[in-house]
Amino acid sequence: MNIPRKKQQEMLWTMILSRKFSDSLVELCRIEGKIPGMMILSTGQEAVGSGVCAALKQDDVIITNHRSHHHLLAKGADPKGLMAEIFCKKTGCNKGKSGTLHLTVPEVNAPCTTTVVGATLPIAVGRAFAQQYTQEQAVTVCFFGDGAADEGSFHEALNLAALWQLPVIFVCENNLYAGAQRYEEHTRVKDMAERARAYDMPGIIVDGNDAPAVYQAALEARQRALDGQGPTLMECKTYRCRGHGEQDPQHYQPRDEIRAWQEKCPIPRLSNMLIASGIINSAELQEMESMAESIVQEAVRFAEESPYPEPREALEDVYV
Amino acid sequence: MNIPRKKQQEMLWTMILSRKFSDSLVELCRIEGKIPGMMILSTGQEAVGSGVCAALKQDDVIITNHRSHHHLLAKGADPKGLMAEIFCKKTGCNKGKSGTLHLTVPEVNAPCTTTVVGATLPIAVGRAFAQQYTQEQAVTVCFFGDGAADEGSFHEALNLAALWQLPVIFVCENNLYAGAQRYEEHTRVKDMAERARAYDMPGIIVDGNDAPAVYQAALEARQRALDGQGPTLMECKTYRCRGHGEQDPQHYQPRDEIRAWQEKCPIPRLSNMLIASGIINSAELQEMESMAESIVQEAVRFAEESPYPEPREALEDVYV
Amino acid sequence: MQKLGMGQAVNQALKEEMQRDPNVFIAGEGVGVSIHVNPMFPTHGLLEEFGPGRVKDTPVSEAAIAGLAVGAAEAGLKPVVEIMFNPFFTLASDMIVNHAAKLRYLSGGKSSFPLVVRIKSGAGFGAGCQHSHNLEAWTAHCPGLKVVMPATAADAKGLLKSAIRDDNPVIFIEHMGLYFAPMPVPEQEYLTPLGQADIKRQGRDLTVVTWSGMLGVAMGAAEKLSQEGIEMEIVDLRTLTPLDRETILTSVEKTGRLIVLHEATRTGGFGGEIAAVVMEEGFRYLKAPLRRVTGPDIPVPASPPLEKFYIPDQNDLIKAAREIM
Amino acid sequence: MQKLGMGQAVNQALKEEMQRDPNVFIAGEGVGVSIHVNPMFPTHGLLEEFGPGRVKDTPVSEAAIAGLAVGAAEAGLKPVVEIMFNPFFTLASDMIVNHAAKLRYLSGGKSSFPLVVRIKSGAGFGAGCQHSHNLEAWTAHCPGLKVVMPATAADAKGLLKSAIRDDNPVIFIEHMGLYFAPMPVPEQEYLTPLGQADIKRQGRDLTVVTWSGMLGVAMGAAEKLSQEGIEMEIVDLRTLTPLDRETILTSVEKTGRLIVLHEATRTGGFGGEIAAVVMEEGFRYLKAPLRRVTGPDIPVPASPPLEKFYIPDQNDLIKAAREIM
Ligand SMILES: Cc1ncc(C[n+]2csc(CCOP(=O)(O)OP(=O)(O)O)c2C)c(N)n1
Ligand SMILES: Cc1ncc(C[n+]2csc(CCOP(=O)(O)OP(=O)(O)O)c2C)c(N)n1
Ligand SMILES: [Mg+2]
Ligand SMILES: [Mg+2]
Repeated sequence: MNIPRKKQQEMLWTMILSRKFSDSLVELCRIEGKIPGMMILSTGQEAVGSGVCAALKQDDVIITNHRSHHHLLAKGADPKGLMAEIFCKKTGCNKGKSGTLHLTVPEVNAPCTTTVVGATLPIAVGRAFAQQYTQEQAVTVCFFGDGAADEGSFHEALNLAALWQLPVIFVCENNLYAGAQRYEEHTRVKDMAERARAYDMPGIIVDGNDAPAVYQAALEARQRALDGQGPTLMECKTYRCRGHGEQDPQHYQPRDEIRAWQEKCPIPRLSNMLIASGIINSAELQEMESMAESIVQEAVRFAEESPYPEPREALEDVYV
Repeated sequence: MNIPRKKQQEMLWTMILSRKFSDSLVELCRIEGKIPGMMILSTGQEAVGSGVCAALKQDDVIITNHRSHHHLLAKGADPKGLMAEIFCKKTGCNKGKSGTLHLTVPEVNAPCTTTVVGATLPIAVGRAFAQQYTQEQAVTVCFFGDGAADEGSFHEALNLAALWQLPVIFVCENNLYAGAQRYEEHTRVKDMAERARAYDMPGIIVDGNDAPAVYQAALEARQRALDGQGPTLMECKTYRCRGHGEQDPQHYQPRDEIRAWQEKCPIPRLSNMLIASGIINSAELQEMESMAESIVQEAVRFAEESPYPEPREALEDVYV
Repeated sequence: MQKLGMGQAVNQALKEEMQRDPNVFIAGEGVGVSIHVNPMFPTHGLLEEFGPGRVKDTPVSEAAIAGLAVGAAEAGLKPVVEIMFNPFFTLASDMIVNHAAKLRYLSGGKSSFPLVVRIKSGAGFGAGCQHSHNLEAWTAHCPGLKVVMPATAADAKGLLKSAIRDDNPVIFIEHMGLYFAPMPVPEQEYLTPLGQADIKRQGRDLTVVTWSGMLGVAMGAAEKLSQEGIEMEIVDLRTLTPLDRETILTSVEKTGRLIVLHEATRTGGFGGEIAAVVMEEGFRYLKAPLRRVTGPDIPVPASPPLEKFYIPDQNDLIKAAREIM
Repeated sequence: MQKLGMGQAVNQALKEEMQRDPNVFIAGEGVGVSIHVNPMFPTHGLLEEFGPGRVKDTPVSEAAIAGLAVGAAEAGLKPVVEIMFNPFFTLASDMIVNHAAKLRYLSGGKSSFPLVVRIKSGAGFGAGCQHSHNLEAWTAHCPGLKVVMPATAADAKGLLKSAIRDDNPVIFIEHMGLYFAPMPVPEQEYLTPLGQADIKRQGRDLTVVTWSGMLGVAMGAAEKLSQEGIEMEIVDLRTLTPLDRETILTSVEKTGRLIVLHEATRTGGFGGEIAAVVMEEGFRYLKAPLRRVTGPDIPVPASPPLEKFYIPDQNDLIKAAREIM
């Protein structure tokens, strides 16, 4: 793999930023009345968002789901807008209409986020169809979980995308759990990537904790899509280090399993590699961390100080 | 293949009966005001219904769809009840509530017929679950078309059936068309049977115009199901010799293609074989044909002479 | 003036809009190559004129069809997708109701979804309840959607053109019973605005609010009652949401009496909404109880006498009118 | 008397029915092993008591969950399946609306489908419109289904037990806001019949028809108005279909005034049905215009002040009551 230094640094940076972002929320969401609703974090899965988005250009589109923070930050979303939205504030990227579950950032081409499991897939098909229709040199990435791959919408979307050879990359973030269900409790198929064959589509298995591997696979899938060779199903094997949401005590996730995966954490894995290969030094790593820390702190401050929307703003934005 | 003579005769008989039944409808539905609604026939596909149902016992259940006549007759449904229902008469097997599209015959364990494409699959899963739950020594067969295999319900149903190892046989009757769409216009996968792998389920391709082959495959699938080894996806390759419905001019089906498949007609194929192997003689064949003819004529007479339901009967049968 | 069935009027609207705007495309099951060769059907000939790039036949995959519309609309295209029969809307309903209708709101007004979902509906062709089930009340209960149900070919053309140009998701429900009876349709280009009901017949004694296939029943009954000296005013809603309350209320103010007539089953039908609006805002106008003339609370049966029993007819309406005069 | 949250009452009903009838089983996402360990949730502890043979955790596959119920019910089992949040009903709606509700009719009364679909619903937990969307009006518009929406823990228990024993498909909608406030629930076995509304408060001046989570709002407002000498009668529908018209009409006959209060969005909500029934059959009782107090026609927003704005409260009801007194 011959990945540009800058890309490697970028991946490390967005992973660190994403992790700091999550870590801050772990604390904040436990403070009574601070953050409404559920809190769903992507701790441990950052390599998927960072690796995939590093392979994308600004014009490429991502369609994401309930576990979106790492995708959006890696695609370049403003942490302040996200944080304020998570706090349900008026200054949030969606004016408090969304909250944390459907964070939508059209500014970075993340225009349709949905918390309906499996729903990202047909929408991504439509978004990629538009790219094909207008002959845009861009692709659509669709993020979804292993649980989502059991929804009917997965099937219809992959069939149509393959049939029309649309420029879409289906990224299945297999974190071994769907809610409280372990992977093998919700399907018998060993690898989700296997399902690609049901549509005559390439299916690829990637180590989802290895950002450069994810990047490489996404880059190739993107090129195939741009070359008119259609969609790819990319299964990124990773692990949900925290609960489904922050209120989930994870009683059904074996402690050793969590520990084992924590040891495979994608961030030290990449940072060690980059230090070993001289792409960054440990001072630079520390700087990244403190910069991320201060960006997140600034975002939290911004969110905390921002006002809530006025009640009657609820009536806005229903129709154009 | 070592198929009991009686089974072979039975298959031939139900195919002949089914063909006569269809043929009569080809004429009848063209008479203005005779038969309401669409007329969807299974001409040329009889080996699928006959082969599969010959492998079943009375207690086994079939869940069928809009193209159901050959399934139901092969399962033993009374032609009079069916014909009267097709005529929408009070004496029809469903009192005129259904008409031809959702013919339901609980008496022969065909209790849920649906014309919503793909809907047979989740229902069959439920029916098979009941068999597993009550430890009944019986299986559920689910009939559906190649087009139905693109519906989301296909995917959810096969995944669940495989996960729970339910006693269900998914019979995909691939007749090369879904409405006006040729097979390769609605999916890229070469064989629908391939899709079984997406659920870690056995997927089998059968010549759907070869009744004994269908029988054999269904018998094996049934045994697997009874042995607790779960579901099978059985793709029966056949051909829709007539239009989607009788009003369809088939302008998109090449004439040669139709002709070629007519030559592969499953009925002479089996009857020739049975005559060649001495299992029947041509007198017996002729007798079968004239018996089928008179059964169908009697069914038509019954249907024609039967009254329509009274208007207010529309209000019955909504609730228990 | 040209005479067209509603299917042809829809066809003309689609053609004109596709010629005008290259971003308009259509998709659905059999919208290109179809099992029907009848020119009375709405998408007849479009494949030949616009090619397979803009007339997209899809697999039997309603969720994907609807998702296609959602995603493509966000990108600025103008999808017009078809759901073959109203009951199959269920299969597309997550994409339409949870996504087309809500994603704009969820984005805080940043994304928009200018799509049209055409749905064929209506009883009367002997296919039974899995093909005939009027579900307009479902979509009319979903903020973020507009719901249009034309009753004439001319309205269908003008309303569909407006729907395609609207930047919101529009549900456009066509009664198949109207496909086959030619009706006058203006030749020149015109737009019929969404959200405006149309008084199809003036009358002083009784207001009938109706839409879609039932307009013909209302007009026929009105003629008959007129001979008895009862003059019904017929309000054709055309658009269920946004609802034109003003036209309804003005009419009831004049007549003091209200009948709602729809083909859908009674309980929970959109007739209730009309009743509620009048009872809230026009209570003092009312001289008599409401009557709803609707399909009974049963699935649509297949057998001709049963299906006929299901579909409200002129006699039902006349009987209801006499009851409250 | 024991005090239970509605989730616990549901749990008790499930337990009792599963003990009574081996054909009762439950299925759904997280009904066995759950991300919640809170005993206030309805399926808590059932896996431990009844084992994985009768408490079936399913993949995230709403259509399959509903189909499982349809097929198993036909076979004579008594499935009680769960749809996690009301908006996801869309994904199950083909199986429920086109199949559970219609297949009996299509069979001419030969097959039957004694199933229960439990749906969690209600705004108020900050999750936004893809989790909070009250769609009871959809199912109440579908002949063949019964729709139950309890407002108290005691009713939930008795109604769910009746629903499970009913031989028709029943939609049982639980407001999650009621899971957490303990309410008295009789200890002994009892059944609450479907189709009977319950007068939760007597009053002479004004009838409030409501259901589910809004009962509490109505009762609170009634107390306050009582201090001003206005006595509201509170009719808790409990079952939307079959609708208990008699209880509603008797109440309106007494009071002459009607308010309908529901959390769902206004346009096309089930409030319209109540209005229409009263306007048809109780017109002569009416002394004042109708008021509907409902969610506004918007998706449910996430932000607390916006969500609070969405949910109808005591002030909204009191204001409406004053307007028509
Ligand atoms: C259609 C639908 N059903 C159920 C849910 C509730 N739910 C939210 S996330 C989730 C699990 C999803 O698992 P997976 O797709 O693997 O994503 P992960 O949470 O692991 O990232 C479920 C069941 C939902 N949001 N949408
Ligand atoms: C959900 C749904 N969508 C569309 C239709 C209309 N329709 C009826 S049959 C059919 C084609 C089905 O093709 P296939 O499954 O291959 O069955 P075949 O007719 O070939 O037997 C279609 C699209 C339907 N009945 N249900
Ligand atoms: Mg997962
Ligand atoms: Mg086919």
